[in-house]
Amino acid sequence: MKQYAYYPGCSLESLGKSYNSSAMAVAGALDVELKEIEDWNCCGATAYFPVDELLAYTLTARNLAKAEKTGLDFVAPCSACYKNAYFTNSYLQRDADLAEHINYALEADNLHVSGTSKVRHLIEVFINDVGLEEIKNKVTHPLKGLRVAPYYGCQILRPRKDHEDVENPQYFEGLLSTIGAEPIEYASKTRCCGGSLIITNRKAALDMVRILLLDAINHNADVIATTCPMCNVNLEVYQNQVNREFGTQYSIPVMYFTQLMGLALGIVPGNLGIGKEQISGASMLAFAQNAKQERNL
Amino acid sequence: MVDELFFSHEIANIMYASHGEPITNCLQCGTCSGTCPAVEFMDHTPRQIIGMIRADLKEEVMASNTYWTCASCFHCTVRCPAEIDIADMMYALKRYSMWKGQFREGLIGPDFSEAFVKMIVNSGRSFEPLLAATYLPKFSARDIIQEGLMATGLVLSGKMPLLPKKIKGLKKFQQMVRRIIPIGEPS
Amino acid sequence: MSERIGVYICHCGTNIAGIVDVADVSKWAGEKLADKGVVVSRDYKFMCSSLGQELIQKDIKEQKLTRVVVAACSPHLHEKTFRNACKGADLNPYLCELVSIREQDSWVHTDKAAATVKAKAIVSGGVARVIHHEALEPLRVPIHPATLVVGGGIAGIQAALEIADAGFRVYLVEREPSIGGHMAQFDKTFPTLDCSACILTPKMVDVGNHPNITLLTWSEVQKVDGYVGNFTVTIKKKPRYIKTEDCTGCGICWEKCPKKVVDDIFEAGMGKRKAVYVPFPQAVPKYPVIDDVNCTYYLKGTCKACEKFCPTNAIDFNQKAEEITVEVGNIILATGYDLFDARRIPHYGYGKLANVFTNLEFERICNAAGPTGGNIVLRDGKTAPKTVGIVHCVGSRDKNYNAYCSAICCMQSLKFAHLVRERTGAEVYNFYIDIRTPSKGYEEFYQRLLEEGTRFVRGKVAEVTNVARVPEEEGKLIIQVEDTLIGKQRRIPVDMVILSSGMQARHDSKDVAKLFGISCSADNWYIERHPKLDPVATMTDGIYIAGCVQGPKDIPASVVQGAAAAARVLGKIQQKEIALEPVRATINEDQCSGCRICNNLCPFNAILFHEDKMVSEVNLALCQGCGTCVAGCPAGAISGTGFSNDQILSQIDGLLLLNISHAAVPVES
Amino acid sequence: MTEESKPFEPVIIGFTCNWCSYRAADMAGTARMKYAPNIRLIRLMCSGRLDPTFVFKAFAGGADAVLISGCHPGDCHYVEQNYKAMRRFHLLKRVLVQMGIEPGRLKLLWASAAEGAIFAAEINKFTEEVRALGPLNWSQPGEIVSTPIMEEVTA
Repeated sequence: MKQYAYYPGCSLESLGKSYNSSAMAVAGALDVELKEIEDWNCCGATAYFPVDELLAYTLTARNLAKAEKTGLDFVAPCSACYKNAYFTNSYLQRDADLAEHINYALEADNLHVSGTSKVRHLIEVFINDVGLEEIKNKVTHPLKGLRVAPYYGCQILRPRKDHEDVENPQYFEGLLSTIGAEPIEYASKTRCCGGSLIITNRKAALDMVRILLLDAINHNADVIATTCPMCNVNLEVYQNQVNREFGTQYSIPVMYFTQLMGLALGIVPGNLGIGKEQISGASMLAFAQNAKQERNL
Repeated sequence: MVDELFFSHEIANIMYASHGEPITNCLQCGTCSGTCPAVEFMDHTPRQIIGMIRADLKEEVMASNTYWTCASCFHCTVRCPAEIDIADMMYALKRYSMWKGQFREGLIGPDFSEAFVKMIVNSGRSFEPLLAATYLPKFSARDIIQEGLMATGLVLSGKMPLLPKKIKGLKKFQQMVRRIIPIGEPS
Repeated sequence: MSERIGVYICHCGTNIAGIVDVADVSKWAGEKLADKGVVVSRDYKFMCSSLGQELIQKDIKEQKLTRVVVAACSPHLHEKTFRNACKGADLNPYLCELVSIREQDSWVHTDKAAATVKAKAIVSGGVARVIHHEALEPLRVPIHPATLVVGGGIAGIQAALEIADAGFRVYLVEREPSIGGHMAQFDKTFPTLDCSACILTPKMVDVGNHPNITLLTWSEVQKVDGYVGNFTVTIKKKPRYIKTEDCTGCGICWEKCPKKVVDDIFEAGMGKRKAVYVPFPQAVPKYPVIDDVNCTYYLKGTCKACEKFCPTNAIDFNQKAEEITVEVGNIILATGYDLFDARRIPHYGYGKLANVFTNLEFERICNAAGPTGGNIVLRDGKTAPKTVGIVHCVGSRDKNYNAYCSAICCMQSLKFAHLVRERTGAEVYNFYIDIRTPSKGYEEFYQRLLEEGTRFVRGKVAEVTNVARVPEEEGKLIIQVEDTLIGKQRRIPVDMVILSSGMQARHDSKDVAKLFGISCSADNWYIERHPKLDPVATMTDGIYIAGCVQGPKDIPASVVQGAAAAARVLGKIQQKEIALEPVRATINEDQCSGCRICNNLCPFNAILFHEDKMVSEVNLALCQGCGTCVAGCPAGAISGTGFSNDQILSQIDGLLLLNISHAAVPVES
Repeated sequence: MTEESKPFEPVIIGFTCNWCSYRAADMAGTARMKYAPNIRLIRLMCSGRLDPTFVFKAFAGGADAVLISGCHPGDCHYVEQNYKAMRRFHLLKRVLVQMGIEPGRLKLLWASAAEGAIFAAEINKFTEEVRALGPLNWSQPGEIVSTPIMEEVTA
């Protein structure tokens, strides 16, 4: 069983609950143990940096320090948390001066950080550590014919980490194909959904959501799959407001990639947090059911 | 007497840990602004902001809504042919305006950021409902109603908790924060 | 003290004197180094000027100097100058030492006191070293009069013709089946709009017919041995499967060949060719090549249609690759460039969006002999575009790809805009960062385009997409860009996008550089000996570069370089022999223990072991003077001329004469 | 300014090869890149010419550190002689330790003719490292007894 220091992040305790439950369920099914970091704190998403850069790094460093103690890779399911942790970690390695400042602050909490842990996104753990081959072997309900728009969003890709093609990544598509779904190719998969503006600049954010929905729907997607609670909430919960603002009639389900994986792995929908969405994901269930029936025949 | 720093130098200085090249390298090619998904809602395009910083037009830059309209999607950063971290520059401008208290009236961003940080300093975690107080007063009546309807839906579906969480080691956590910024005695 | 040394400190205007206190250095050397033999020490505004040189010559004669130390610029610049000056005053040129206080001192330091101390140390090192210099005579070797030109594009063609016309043998090696290079693929040349093929093919024919040119197409250089004047080059001739002595180039074979193959090279993937083919009708030589990767006979063992129909029985399916060796005195590399792969910028859509074309594809579309017969149409082969967007700087001026400017794309894009408007009347948008038109007639061409009504949008294109947001965008390609002159993001719907992909070094340029023993810049362009004053020579004697292999340039500049490289080679050939630096290793037989350690250290197999005498000996013709054997000899039996142990150990002593802290000078913090 | 308050200014002898690293230094000059004035260069034809005696001589003569610089592996003008310099470098480091000289006083730097910027930056870095080590003091040989683990073992 592979173990990871798991950093769920605040959103997974509230708006992203179903992401957390589905991540846990899928991890279990894939022999992955996500050991939650003890007494973690908020990483600050995009709202810390406008106030104090050093504080932003320190808050993330506290979580990294706790992960370092365990010697396990730091895994975040939320793209914003992932980006913050990734860069804090790499700056710690690179900038001794910054590390000294941060460690001075961490001392107050009896912690020390050196930037030695590896920071990973949950999807990347499933793809690289578990492996597509292994996942494929465990799929019992392939989501055959389900047209999924893989939505990468921003911070999982950008700023450039060291491994991925930031303009035209393909790993999400690979994962979706593995669980039997049909990933659609659409240009907006790495375009920003405006998540961080939804409170501070509603008009701009809704326009950004609209463009994404439009592109996915024009490509006949049945569902948008996300890798981040911020994107998920933004794309799903605000669809009504988009419709009101722009006179559209969008109603496309938005699911976490872990929820789709869970369905394909035959996990009961209740354990994946399915059924709590604003736009029903019932069609997804139907796909999984059909798959099962085909199998029974 | 100390000469006053050029605004362009100040901004360069506070792009502290940025990966990017200095904004003096900007070619003014407009890739950032051509890429930006929120540019329509900005007073000035990101490229213009760089030009304005280089021209030391401090008042005009501070009064622009551009940097508060940045969604931090970093698309400009990865495409910039001069490898300037433009999104990080926007953060630097936000910080600068917060320190100097110089930003345009009526923006939600500054209050929101401040409230967010306060909340985290007080509890160690973020909690959406508490933040509503910072932005609802600036929303229109229609927006408030919609926000209310949505929140109710979220609570009913069990997605939004009603009570904020606090971390266990809060006291030490706050001592840690105090070593970075002065937040006063623990409440 | 037996030596009488003169020390000369150059001001180089303010280049050195602005940072180093040259008068102080000169005075110090005269006083403090007198015990080393310094009898005269002077500083002068420009030592390299004729007056400066005369100053040294006068001192050599009047002061009876036996050694000269000049502290000025890098020895790579003026070592020869000062050696010649000494020679002019009958002092053996190798008794002169040039030490650098410019590139390695005044130009890289800001602290005047520290730089002055360092200059003193450098001078002291030079003085200590020069005492141990020996009078040497340069090695003289004959120059083979033949020349190898690698690459049959316009630069290589020009170079080959110049040398051949002067009456000397040229071996022209080309990797592809025909010479012509990129220029043969173009439709028109800017700014004159001459037909590219019309001006190029006569030159190609000249090469093919020239009695002094041995044309080796479908061939590659495998190995280069030797040194300037005496290179031995091994060339691999790939099998053509055609007996060229019998082939008349009649074309029946490719007419009859049943196998069609997409032509990725000459037609840039836009057209097809047969499995037996000449790349284009005017190809030189006229003989075809059988593509053994795609030929049905090689795939399935049957077909041989070409053989059946060939009227002269020139097909030979059993032909094998052949290696030939040629002796040449000089080599010109003109291997050209690769086009930047536009797929590396996925957001420009090339490869995904059908009607996004590269510049090379568009050249073929425009070309009357190309796949569309010169009709400017979309990928469907029939629809003429109503609006065309031309994107400048694709992969150039961008640190994510190539940071340099590719030099030709502005003019090429303007040329495209003109051709599109002329032939289709379509609306044309040029998206540029800066318009660069620095050569003769170029700016006038830009003015002409402005008059013609081509639209110019100043801004680097952010993305090309087919995601329509408004009805006008449906079915179009949308170019999203900031129009920087009005400060607004614009989305401009067009039917066709042309990407002006930049130039980059050949994908194998590093390997080729290694083969010929020259160096590449960080961008893999080959480095010239001097960027201003010696642009076609390389650091390796006898190897010259011409055309885009040195960096992006247009046709006129490539022709100029081809001719210039040829002139340099002809100059060498006319000298008949060449003087080589006498930096060589020699073994003292009496000290040699015969351990043979040095034998294996030498990469040039220049050290022979005499079994009879049990001693090793250096073959001076093969020795390149690296000195590794000198350092490796456990008996100290090998000495390195020009870089002897005495010279270097003394220089170390000299350099350490002054310790920065002991000199008690304030230094940079 | 008193003698004590002055920062220690090390003297570094740098051996460069004629084809790559000396030209890198030339390029740093031509581009007017700035670096610490503590280094004094000696030009050899090839880093393979570096006789270990030169390094001992430099330390004996009062140098606080020695830089050995050549073409990148694979780029040697003399095919592969820089590999020989690399072997000597590793051997030298070991010997120096036994003589009581900190291994940090000897540095190997690959620099191509195009890498003026890298050359300048590395000299600055090295100068600071040596400054931190202080003046060479090898009056007590054998003081540094632990032989560092070799970073790489070359054939």
